[in-house]
Amino acid sequence: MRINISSVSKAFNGNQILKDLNLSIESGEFITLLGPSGCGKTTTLRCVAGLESPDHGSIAVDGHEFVNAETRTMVPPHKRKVGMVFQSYALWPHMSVAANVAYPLKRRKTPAAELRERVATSLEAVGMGSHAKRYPHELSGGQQQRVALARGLVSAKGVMLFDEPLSNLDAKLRIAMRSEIRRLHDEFGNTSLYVTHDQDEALALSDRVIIMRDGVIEQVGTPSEVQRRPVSRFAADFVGFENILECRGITQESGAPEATFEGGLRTTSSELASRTVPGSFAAFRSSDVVLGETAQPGLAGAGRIRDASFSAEARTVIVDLPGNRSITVAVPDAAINADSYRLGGTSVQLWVPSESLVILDR
Amino acid sequence: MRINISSVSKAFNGNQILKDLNLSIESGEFITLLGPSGCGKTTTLRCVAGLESPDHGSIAVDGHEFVNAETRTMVPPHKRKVGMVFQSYALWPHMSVAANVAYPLKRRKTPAAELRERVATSLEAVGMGSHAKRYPHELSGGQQQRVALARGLVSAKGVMLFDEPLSNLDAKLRIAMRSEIRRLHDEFGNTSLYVTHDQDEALALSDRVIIMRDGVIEQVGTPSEVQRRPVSRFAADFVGFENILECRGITQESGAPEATFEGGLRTTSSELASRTVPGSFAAFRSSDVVLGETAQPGLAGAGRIRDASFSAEARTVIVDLPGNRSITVAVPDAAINADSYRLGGTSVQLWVPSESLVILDR
Amino acid sequence: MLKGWRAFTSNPQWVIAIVCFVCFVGPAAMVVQGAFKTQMFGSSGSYTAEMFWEVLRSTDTHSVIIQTVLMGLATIVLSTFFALLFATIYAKTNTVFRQAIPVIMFIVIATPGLFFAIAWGLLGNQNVGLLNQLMTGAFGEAGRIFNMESWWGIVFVSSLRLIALQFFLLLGPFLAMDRSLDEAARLSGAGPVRTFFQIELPIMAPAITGAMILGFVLFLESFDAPQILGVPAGIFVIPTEIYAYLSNSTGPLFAQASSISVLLMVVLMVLVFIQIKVLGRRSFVTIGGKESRALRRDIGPWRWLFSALVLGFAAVTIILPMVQLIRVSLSPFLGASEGFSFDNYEEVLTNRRMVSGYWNTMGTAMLGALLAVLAATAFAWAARFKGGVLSRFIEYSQWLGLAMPGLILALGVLWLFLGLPFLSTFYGTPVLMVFALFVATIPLASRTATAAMAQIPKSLEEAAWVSGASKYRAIWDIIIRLMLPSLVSGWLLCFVVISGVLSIPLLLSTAGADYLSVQIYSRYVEGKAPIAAAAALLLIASFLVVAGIAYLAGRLLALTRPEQRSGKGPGGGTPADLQDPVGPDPTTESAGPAQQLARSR
Amino acid sequence: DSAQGSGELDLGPLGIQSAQEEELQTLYDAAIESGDTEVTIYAGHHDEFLGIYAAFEERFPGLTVDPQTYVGAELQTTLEAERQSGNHVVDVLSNPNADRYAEQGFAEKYQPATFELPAWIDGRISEDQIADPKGFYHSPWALMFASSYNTNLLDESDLPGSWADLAGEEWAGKLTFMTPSTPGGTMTVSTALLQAGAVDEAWLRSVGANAKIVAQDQLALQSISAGEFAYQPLSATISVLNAKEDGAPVEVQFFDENNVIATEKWMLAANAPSSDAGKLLLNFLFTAEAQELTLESGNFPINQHDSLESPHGWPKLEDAAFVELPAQTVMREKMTEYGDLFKSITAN
Ligand SMILES: Nc1ncnc2c1ncn2[C@@H]1O[C@H](COP(=O)(O)OP(=O)(O)OP(=O)(O)O)[C@@H](O)[C@H]1O
Ligand SMILES: Nc1ncnc2c1ncn2[C@@H]1O[C@H](COP(=O)(O)OP(=O)(O)OP(=O)(O)O)[C@@H](O)[C@H]1O
Ligand SMILES: [Mg+2]
Ligand SMILES: [Mg+2]
Repeated sequence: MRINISSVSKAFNGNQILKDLNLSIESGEFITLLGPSGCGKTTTLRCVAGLESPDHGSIAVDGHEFVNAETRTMVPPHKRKVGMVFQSYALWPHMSVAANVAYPLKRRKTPAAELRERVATSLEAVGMGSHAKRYPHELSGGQQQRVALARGLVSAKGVMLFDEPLSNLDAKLRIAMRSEIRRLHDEFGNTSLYVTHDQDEALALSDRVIIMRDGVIEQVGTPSEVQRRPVSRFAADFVGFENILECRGITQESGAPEATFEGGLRTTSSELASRTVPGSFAAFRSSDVVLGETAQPGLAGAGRIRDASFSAEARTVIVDLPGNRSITVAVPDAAINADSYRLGGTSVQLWVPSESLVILDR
Repeated sequence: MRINISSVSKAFNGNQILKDLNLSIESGEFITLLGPSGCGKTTTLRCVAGLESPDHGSIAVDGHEFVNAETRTMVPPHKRKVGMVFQSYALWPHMSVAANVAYPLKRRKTPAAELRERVATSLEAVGMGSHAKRYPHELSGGQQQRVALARGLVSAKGVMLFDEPLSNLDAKLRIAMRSEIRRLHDEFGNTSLYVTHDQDEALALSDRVIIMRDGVIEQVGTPSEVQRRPVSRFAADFVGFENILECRGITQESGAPEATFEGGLRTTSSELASRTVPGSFAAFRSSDVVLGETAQPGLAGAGRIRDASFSAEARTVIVDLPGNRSITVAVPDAAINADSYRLGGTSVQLWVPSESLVILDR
Repeated sequence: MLKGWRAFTSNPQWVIAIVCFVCFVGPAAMVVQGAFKTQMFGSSGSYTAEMFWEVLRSTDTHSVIIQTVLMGLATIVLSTFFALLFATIYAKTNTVFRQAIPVIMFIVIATPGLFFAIAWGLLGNQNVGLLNQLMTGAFGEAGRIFNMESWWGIVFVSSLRLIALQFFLLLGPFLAMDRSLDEAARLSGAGPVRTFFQIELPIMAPAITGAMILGFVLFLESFDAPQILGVPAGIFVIPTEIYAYLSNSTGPLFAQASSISVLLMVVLMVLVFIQIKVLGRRSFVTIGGKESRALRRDIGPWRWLFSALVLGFAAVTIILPMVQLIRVSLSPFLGASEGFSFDNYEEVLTNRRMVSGYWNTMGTAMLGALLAVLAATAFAWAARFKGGVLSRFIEYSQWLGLAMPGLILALGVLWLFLGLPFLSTFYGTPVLMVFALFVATIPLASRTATAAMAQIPKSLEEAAWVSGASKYRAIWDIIIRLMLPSLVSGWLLCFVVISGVLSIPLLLSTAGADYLSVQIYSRYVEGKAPIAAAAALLLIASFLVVAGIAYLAGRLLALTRPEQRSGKGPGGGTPADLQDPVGPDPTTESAGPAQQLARSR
Repeated sequence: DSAQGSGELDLGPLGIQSAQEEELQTLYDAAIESGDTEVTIYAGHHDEFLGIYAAFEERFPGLTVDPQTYVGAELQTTLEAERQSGNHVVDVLSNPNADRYAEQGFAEKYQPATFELPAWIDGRISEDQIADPKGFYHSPWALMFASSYNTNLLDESDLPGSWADLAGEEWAGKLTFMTPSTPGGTMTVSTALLQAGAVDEAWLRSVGANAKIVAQDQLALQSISAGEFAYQPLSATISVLNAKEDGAPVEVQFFDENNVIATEKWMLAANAPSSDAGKLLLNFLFTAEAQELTLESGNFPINQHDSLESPHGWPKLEDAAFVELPAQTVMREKMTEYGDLFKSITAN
């Protein structure tokens, strides 16, 4: 089912939470919403589910208008056939685990035999098969979350909404659940909208990732696009580009153009310099910084190691650059090279290869 | 403050949840509890806080007995001076964000001026400074969690308990919060008991990590010990050793002893073989498997690549070994070598260096 | 136009608001009009504020109002305190006799106010009162200290019944509170007492303030205790004043009585307004809904004190007055000290009008209570469906019914029905009485329903919607189920209250349909108090039977649950065992005699 | 069962003339014919009339009585509501303030054929207390207020000789009565005595100071029966007789003079649904049969049949000593006038 969100706005108590949000999701797509806490992810899901009605704009699924603030159309949630896993679980305390999961199936008039079977298999899938008769308050946090997930999954019918469904699970379980979620998504041909804070999860699951910021969409792209080619400083920072430096000027001194960045870093290739203008930014991950000298295309510079933040476990080094800037560098193998960087004050040369650099306009 | 948990047992409805738990925590230590969902982590914290009373055993802090099931001693929670961040947040709905955070300070008779300041700084620290006047129901999930964290942190006084305090936060925020948590821990000289599902978090924060399983402690150790030297298959599996193979026998064919493992893997060093007995296990991470031949000490074998599970994003390959076993191999750089492994059926040689192997007895 | 209509139909609040308007604003508006009209009925007569000003300016009114307000405050402070105390003892402690509390409260509510006042008048009688006899027995003449016919006597007796009522209103929220809220406070360094006052009480602020307002207004209209105990002491309060206006020797002064009622409405509105302001935009839902288990604490030696308190309360509210009432019912005449027999019971049971009155009462009360509880649920649901003016209106218009003392309310309803041509045909049918009873009981039903609903996180309902349940289906499957214990107890409360209501049936019951409270009352005024007492006791007994059936039903329901969660681990008996296994629906587990009785120990 | 009703009635025991008998027969036939056979009566109390209703039902087979208790505000409201809705229920009204209800159009003019205005009332009872000059209501009997006392606490010799005695100090703490500030026997008696000059304000205050004033006459009677107080002035006779019959140690006392009476006014309601049966009942009230039952219950027929005598040994009304009963309008006026006085007595 194709979801079309157009110019949706929503305010709470006068605070604009969603700001003219536009998004269209292809049928069968698995979309993940990423974004800092409080940026409006849950609110977006709730608008699609019909639990919140937008102040402006409209949402259509397969051309059928779910809600349109202008014409005041509003299809009630239960007619939208949308499945949802709530951030707060929202398990019904008066129903056993099995009854919680069976409920959406009952509402969708599943025959008794099929119902029993689907409840059993979905509880099995989340590893809660042996707890079917318990009540929610007798479960641990992660167990409750898994029941909420099972309930959401069985109600899948067209559109599925997931609000951080795995946040309270351990790594192994999370990975197992991920593939279950994706499997069901593919099996039923659902269109899924997924909120998570775990970028691995986003990458592993989604066809496209959306980065939100303060109620607007910052970037839309495939997981690797988003991961490798952020479009803005915000997006770069959010997906883990620890170092973002502003371009201070372009010089032509040595014939070829050369761009200078904060902290005194300079381009070593004219191709790179030509893509840069003063005021644009270069972003790169700490793991892509190489300590040492080089002549290869990229950014090169020098600095002094600040030792304070180098702890036994961490593999990151902070390098102070001229002009009160510093960058973070991941030392390839802490076990081997660690000692040489242990002492602060050591001067180092560093460079970032061209292909690891992202030049950003904003 | 030294925490001493000795022989604590706890059952719910006849299900034994904590089974003779023994643990002693040094003053000023930061301990993380790791373990699968439902293994009793929350229950352990609750016993320390005095919210649950053990059926057996005792808990003492600095020699002062908090609870002793045998003598029926029980210090009420508010006299324990324990701070806690709840998995379910437990924000007071009738108090504003600021009031929620101020409450523990008030109870500890903080002077008004200091109180105001500490509330402000701790809200600032969790990035909620601008929302101080809101009520909990007007916050997003992550924001609620941050308020809960701020409240827990200001109440720090001796013992701090954290129950998955960062599960609903995004990566950047989580890292920022981590260092805040550790900073306060060090600043106040607290003893902290921390539950998380995020192993990075556990490694980054803790002095020691405890792996729990079904109400018993499986392993206690420093983060790197736990990470590199799990003591059991369960622990190894839990910390991410994807491959665990059982030793099938020791042969002396070529003079030096040689151990054979499931899937036909063999030791290439007698030192390694001497540490192995039939029925023990070799565990190794997928990232430590090297494809190709070698003569270096370690485990060596051969198999056939199963292509099915090789997806665009993932860098892992599954290799089928003889005897219906398979192992997971992380291909060092997917971008470069991926294609050669894309097709299933390719036969490969593989080996695991000795130092990456863990030999387990159980 | 079409758009407007759609918005209208898609928002159930409109329909509910209209219902509220007709049911609550309608009669109230009639009463307001009545205060300014010279002719009570018909189109004749003119409007004037003369009577209203007369009432307002009368120094009598002033002193009576001051007297009433002081007395009301004292009563409400006393009753709220004890109601909270008993609710706490019941919900939060392991006091031995705590299971008895709901039963005691239930009986107190079931005892007709008239007899309660008479019994207390006798018990605390300065000359012959049992209490004073006991005291003089122990301390000589100096021990003759009780005098119910006094300011404090009225406060005391009035508060006893309110304690019981408020107890039930507060119990639901108490039991439903998410215990982690409590725990968080304990870990913040607050002791149990402080936690109670700073966390638990404030979270229950809507329930408590609601119960206080309800109690205050009920005091403002309760007539029996101030009349019977106040007259000998020369104490006059608003209820007796209204009565005086209505029973004026030159004919009832409806306008004046209505004027006082209008004043009452103003007072009530002010109180409700203050409540809104005080509660502000806080939420009182125990948010998150991730975890919620009620915590029952070991209170150590305190539990002996509390047990003693429960016993004392039982003695004061049930044993003493019941002994008195039973004594009267066995007497040949009021004040007899010998010749006791069961003749009066026989008389009641063989009297055609008593028996038919009994069945009429039962039928009406059961149906009326059901209607009230269902409507209150619908109102509470609609009010939270969407915020805004409509929701406020729905929530607060229900209070209006409370601002009118029974007789005035009945009048308002009459005026309303007679004033509208298409409604006047209903006069003489049971419709009017059911309508008036409905309006009168809604505030009570509403307190239970609203408090229970406030505990249900909205997300539970939303989860049902996205599971494919329609709004109404979700009400049934989630809301009603979760509120069921509260609804049953609300129903029982309303049932008992309707059974005892006198003024409305007195005025509105249709000819030929006898009503037990009317029968009892007329026996009493005709000088057959013993027979009246016997009838009242039989009524109370049948309430207990109904509650007992509810109890059994609750037990059966509990048995048919797939799983019994009351099993204890091998370590049972250690301090851990304090955490009483609560029902399967802890978020809303709630008030109610039946439900309370059903929880065996 | 109307079929069983028609036919010849046995009207002998009524002690009426044949013309009256004929009238009654006509009314009866009409009632049976119309099928409206139930007489609904609104009165403040029915207790002492139940015997009369039963006799009526027996005398006129097929007719039934439905007594409903309504006074004051409830009566007023119900009547208004019935009129406005056109849904009429009441057939017969009985109320001390019948004139007021008649004035408002709730009654229909009707003089029972059996009614006769006695000559002796002249100067003793205002005529309008017995027959409405406008023709609406008529009074078949009067009730006489008496005092009551506890026979265990007081001997006949201890009893007060007159109203005046009660103000004496020896009665301090021995008296109890219902507050005169709300309508009831006490209010009526106090007003009658005061307006006739039999007692004065000071007397009332002294008696008030001697007494415990309670909210209801039932409570006063209870105190007397239980022996808490010895003497209850200003009470309704009927209740005392009832209690005595039930075994209470109480007795009625009339004074030699200045007793107080009140008449019971009955009338036909306007638009009575069972008009004929209602008229028949009104006629019945004035017959010898009804008077006998009246005497038995302790009331005093206005026009007592010569053949009848009070079973309690009390004199005929015309021979009794009571203060003059003025017009009801006068009584009402005085009640209002003394209102504050009554209240102040209660409040001290
Ligand atoms: N009140 C209760 N009644 C019955 N069983 C309970 C109760 N509370 C917890 N349990 C069970 O005890 C076990 C341990 O629960 P606990 O909350 O300690 O787990 P946890 O390790 O914190 O798990 P998670 O990571 O999922 O939060 C779980 O299996 C849970 O089902
Ligand atoms: N009922 C409400 N009243 C006022 N503000 C609200 C309300 N609900 C949400 N908000 C605000 O709207 C913003 C977006 O909330 P939303 O729940 O969509 O965030 P989110 O992206 O899901 O965040 P998180 O990752 O923390 O769950 C937040 O800043 C929040 O404070
Ligand atoms: Mg969210
Ligand atoms: Mg947990």
